[in-house]
Amino acid sequence: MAVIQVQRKPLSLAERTYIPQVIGGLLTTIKYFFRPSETLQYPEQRPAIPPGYRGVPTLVMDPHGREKCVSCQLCEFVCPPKAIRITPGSVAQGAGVDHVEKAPQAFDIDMLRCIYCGLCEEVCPEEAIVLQNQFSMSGYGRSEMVNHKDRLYELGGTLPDKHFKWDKKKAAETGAGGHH
Amino acid sequence: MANFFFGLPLMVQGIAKGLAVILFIFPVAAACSMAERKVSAWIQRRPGPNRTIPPFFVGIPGASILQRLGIFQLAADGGKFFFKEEPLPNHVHKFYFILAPFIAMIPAFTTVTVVPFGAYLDPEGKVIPIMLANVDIGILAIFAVASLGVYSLILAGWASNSKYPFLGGVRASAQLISYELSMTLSVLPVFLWVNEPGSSGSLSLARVVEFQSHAGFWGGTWFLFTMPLSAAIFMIALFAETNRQPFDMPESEADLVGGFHTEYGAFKWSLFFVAEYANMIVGSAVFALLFLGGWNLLPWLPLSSLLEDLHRLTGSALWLNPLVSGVLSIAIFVAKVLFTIFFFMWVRWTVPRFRYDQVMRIGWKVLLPLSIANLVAYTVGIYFLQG
Amino acid sequence: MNLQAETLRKIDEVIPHYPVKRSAALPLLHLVQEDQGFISNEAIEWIADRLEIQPINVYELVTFYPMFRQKPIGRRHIKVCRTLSCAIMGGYRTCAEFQKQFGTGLGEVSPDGEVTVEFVECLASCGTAPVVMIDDHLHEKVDAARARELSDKIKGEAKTANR
Amino acid sequence: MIQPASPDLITVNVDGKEIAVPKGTNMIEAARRVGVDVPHYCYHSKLSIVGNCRMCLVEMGMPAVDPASKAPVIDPATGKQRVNWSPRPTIACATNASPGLHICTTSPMVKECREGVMEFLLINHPLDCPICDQAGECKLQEQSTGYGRGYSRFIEQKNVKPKRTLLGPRVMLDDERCILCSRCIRFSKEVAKDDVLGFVDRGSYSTLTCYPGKKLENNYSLNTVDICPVGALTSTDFRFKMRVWFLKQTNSIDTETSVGVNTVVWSREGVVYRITPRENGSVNDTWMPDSGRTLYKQIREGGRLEAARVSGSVADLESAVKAAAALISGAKVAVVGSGRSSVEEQFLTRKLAARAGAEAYLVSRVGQGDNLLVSTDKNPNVRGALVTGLISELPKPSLGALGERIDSGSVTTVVSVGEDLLAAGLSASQLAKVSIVYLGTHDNATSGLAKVVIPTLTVFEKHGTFVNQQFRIQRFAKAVPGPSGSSDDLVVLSKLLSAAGGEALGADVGSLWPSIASEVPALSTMAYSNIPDTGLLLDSSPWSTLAFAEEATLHFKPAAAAPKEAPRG
Repeated sequence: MAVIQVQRKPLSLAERTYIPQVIGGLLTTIKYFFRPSETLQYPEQRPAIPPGYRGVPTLVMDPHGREKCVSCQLCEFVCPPKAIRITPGSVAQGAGVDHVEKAPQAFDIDMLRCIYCGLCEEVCPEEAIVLQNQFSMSGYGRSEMVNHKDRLYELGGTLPDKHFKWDKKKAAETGAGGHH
Repeated sequence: MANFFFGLPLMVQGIAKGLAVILFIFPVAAACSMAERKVSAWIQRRPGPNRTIPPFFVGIPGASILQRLGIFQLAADGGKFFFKEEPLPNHVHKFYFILAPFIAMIPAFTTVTVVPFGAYLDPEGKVIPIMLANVDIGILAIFAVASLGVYSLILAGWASNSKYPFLGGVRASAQLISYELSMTLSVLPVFLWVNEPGSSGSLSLARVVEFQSHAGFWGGTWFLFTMPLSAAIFMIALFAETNRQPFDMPESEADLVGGFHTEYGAFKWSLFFVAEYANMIVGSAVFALLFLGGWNLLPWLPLSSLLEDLHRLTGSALWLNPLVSGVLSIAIFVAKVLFTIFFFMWVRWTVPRFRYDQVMRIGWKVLLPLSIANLVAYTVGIYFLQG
Repeated sequence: MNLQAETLRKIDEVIPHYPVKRSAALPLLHLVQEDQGFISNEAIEWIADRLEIQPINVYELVTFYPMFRQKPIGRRHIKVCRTLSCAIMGGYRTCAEFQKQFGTGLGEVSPDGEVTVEFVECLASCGTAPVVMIDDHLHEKVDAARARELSDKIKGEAKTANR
Repeated sequence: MIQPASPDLITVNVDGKEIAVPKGTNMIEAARRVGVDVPHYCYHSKLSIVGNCRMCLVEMGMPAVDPASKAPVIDPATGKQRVNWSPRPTIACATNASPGLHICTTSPMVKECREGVMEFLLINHPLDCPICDQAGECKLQEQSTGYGRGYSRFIEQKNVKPKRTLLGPRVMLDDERCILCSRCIRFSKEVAKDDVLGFVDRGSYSTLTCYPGKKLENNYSLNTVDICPVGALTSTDFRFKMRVWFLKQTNSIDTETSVGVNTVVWSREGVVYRITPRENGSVNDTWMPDSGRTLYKQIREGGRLEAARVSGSVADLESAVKAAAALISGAKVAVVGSGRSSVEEQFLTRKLAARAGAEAYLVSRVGQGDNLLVSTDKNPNVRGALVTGLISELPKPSLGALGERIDSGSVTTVVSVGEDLLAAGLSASQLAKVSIVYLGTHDNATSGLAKVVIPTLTVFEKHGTFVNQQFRIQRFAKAVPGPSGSSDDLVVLSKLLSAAGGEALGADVGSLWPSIASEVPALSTMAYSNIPDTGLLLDSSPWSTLAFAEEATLHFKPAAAAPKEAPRG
């Protein structure tokens, strides 16, 4: 690829005195001086969160209020800063979610480590961990910056489910696929 | 009241005047810092500090306006500086380190005494300037004392005993020396013109204003119009002398952390900035006096004519009262000073900072030759004009 | 295991017919079901023991073949064909009629213990569909009316038997 | 072991590579020898072949010969003998190699076959991977990445089968995931000899089950979990505990009995989650007893010694060693070694006993064996004690002789290396007469009575070797770090030895082995790092006259000459 030498344009005398430029600059700044402020008054006014925003990772329930996470630990595996720590456990039989069997006993996300990359959301096969709109987190100590399971569900709430995977399974059990 | 004051012993008068200076300069300098923040914010289309309000002010009508102007923020900052812990790094030369900010205060407070900030009409209709010390050496006193200010920066930089402050101090000394020359040379034509050959001369600033108050075209015009080059050189040098952008070499936040004050904090740090703003105020005042006609409202409209016109128009003798005339003149003068200070801030957000070598080049290779040429040209001009 | 002497004799006879004892499992299951009407777990274990295999191996067979029953049935076994021809000709209606007559569900023993009604696959008499097999007797062209007739007959026989 | 006579070798061609294999090798094994992996589910090298998963379909061909003249048919294009490829695929597991056999595992037909089989297998397989413990080591998962479709053409509802059925106390069944390979059934029948599993309701609803009223509870039931290619059978102990991809695998040895079953310890961040068998064709094939799989629980069991104690008060290691040395020097000492210690520890114990002029004893543990992988000798390393010279004859059933010597006052200090003397046959009154130095992992009656207690490590927390019943020396490695406060047995023993005035020997296996090799004749030609993963058979002739307690196990036959000794614990 040929290198094109760009000749710098020689400055005119007016430009070299620097004065027209300064005056032009002064005019520009004084113009802005009289324009209204663009600042968002943050705590009172909230910014519009664009779709796909990656806020604090949370755990969500499905519309039946059932926890979606099955503690497959893929997020723990994929998490680049190793912020997620899961202790798996089994769901008691007869809890109404028999097809799930497994749920996290403990689910901790260390927000001091989290880099909001969203890989956990990407990898989650159950769409249980979602980076939502919450963007501000604070605490008085390191321990307060670790979100435990109950806090994660509190932050996450319930999201509409597109698949109803486990409901379909239940329908299959009573329908054609059942073991009659 | 005036009689009572002048009846007091000289010592008490001096102390009272000194206290008046301190009580005036401190709040005004602080207010300038808030003004700086607000002007910066508005130029950048931000609101600036607008949230602080003491709880017991909430709900009082008008307090919210003060809140939005950041007045309470100013108080809070001041209070903070008073009550903050005074850090004293281990490696500094403690005596000089503590001394430096106080030295910075000396020129700031001293120069203000020879600056006239208004005038009143005495019963004979004579315009008497208001100033703390009407000395004949006026401008010389200001230059002499103001140039002491650099010592505080050098001292701070050196006493900090670490490299960034040291570099800041060195730059400060070089810069201040460089620009002092052009500054002094740029104002010489003014005094050459003011003091006609043969008459009894004075370097008092009040005399310069008096000169700009004469009748007639040449008499009433401001020196800004008759000596634009002088005004420009003086203004640029003033920027450099007060370490304002685009010449803030000693501080150089981008490359020297904080320059000479890197190691300073809390009250000592704030003293430097009070001094800087005091310098700015004095500098602006001097510029207003020299080139903007002092307390004259408009060119060719000196204060005395203004008051007489008002008297004639309204038919009220009140305008000729010394007190009213004094307040009016101070108001006019302060307005000019404030505009000049605003101009300082305006330029700060317009012109990017110069590199150190550019600062030196502008000082020695542009401003100095220009001011010398300017001086020679006006000297010759004045010779033919007055000669 | 209370097997009839005749069944035991047949069992003893059939086992040596096979080179491997295990191969006799199916005939034995048939014999035991003929004898007892169904194949109980006890019967599975007895057969496994007899053939020197594990009960699970016999159990696998029993669960695979639909004709092996693991529950007792009624005294009469009504088998209604539901393969294509019979289904087209009304096999389902016939079956429903039988269920109505005896007040029982599909595959259940009727409340009086008399019959078990079941669907079966092709009984190989498509020309005379729908067909029904009651115990070992094939009844052809059994529509709903004929089903009622047969039901009445069974009920009548039951009464005389009980008397 | 006795090698079979050199088998007849035949030449087969796998994907264009010629390889000589013994006659009777099936096509999967033949392909494996040239590094070609034929996917399979039901085939297992140690079980009978059923050929019911159909995953191992390959193309086979035989060299073409003229039917009349039997002369090879040469392809004029290549100048080589033509191959008559069979028009239909063959299952590789059930087809044995024959001379000149050609196997093709890469043809489009084979790929299509595998894709077809995978699609059928996956039709009713639930989308359970996130909650399935097999995920990560699941053959179905692996093959479906290679041959799966990525989407399902099956729009009907899947079969729903029972999900958590307990087959036995240790095995949980998820019928939906079962692909009916029948490995578990064959294992129970052929290896464990406990034929309780079978498929019932064959057809769309085929279900794996136990015979009603029976349970899969033999001591080998967890092997069915290991060989299950999918997540149908899971261990109740490991179920939902940790995903396998987080686990670090460390080779170890089952310390349960003298069989020396090769194992893998799976741990994460210092916590052991499970133990599985490791293949060793000369010891345990691919099996291990269930009882050995829970041994890791001792690591976190209560009663773990946490700090050295001198006369009941907590001390640091140095002062404890000093106090122990003071008890040893000048006293009449007896050393009770352990058949559970590693060869290296037994060597240092021997040196310590020699230094203190003490007689060494070993605690015998003889119990019930099952002639498979649990032998009658419950000490994993009695032969190590013989090899290192700690003892010269087999341990007596009880420590009666030591008890007599204590009673007679000819022993005043007893050093116990991990053995509970009270349980080994000494009485409390006898123990009261002597000063005891106890090195061990857990609190017990002896540690309560001991003057000096020094906490040491379990087998999962240190390196070492054991000599099993075949005189096979096998290595085990450190899987997890020991708890704070405890020290490596080797460190403690070597410090004790030098504090008692003995020579300074290495305190880890690497630096200790040169000394072992120079002093132990049976190990003279060996180095620790040279012992292969499957162990090294030692010359057992010096001890051929001893009457070992073991009965036959999977790969061990007791020497015919040795008379059977009666005692059973």
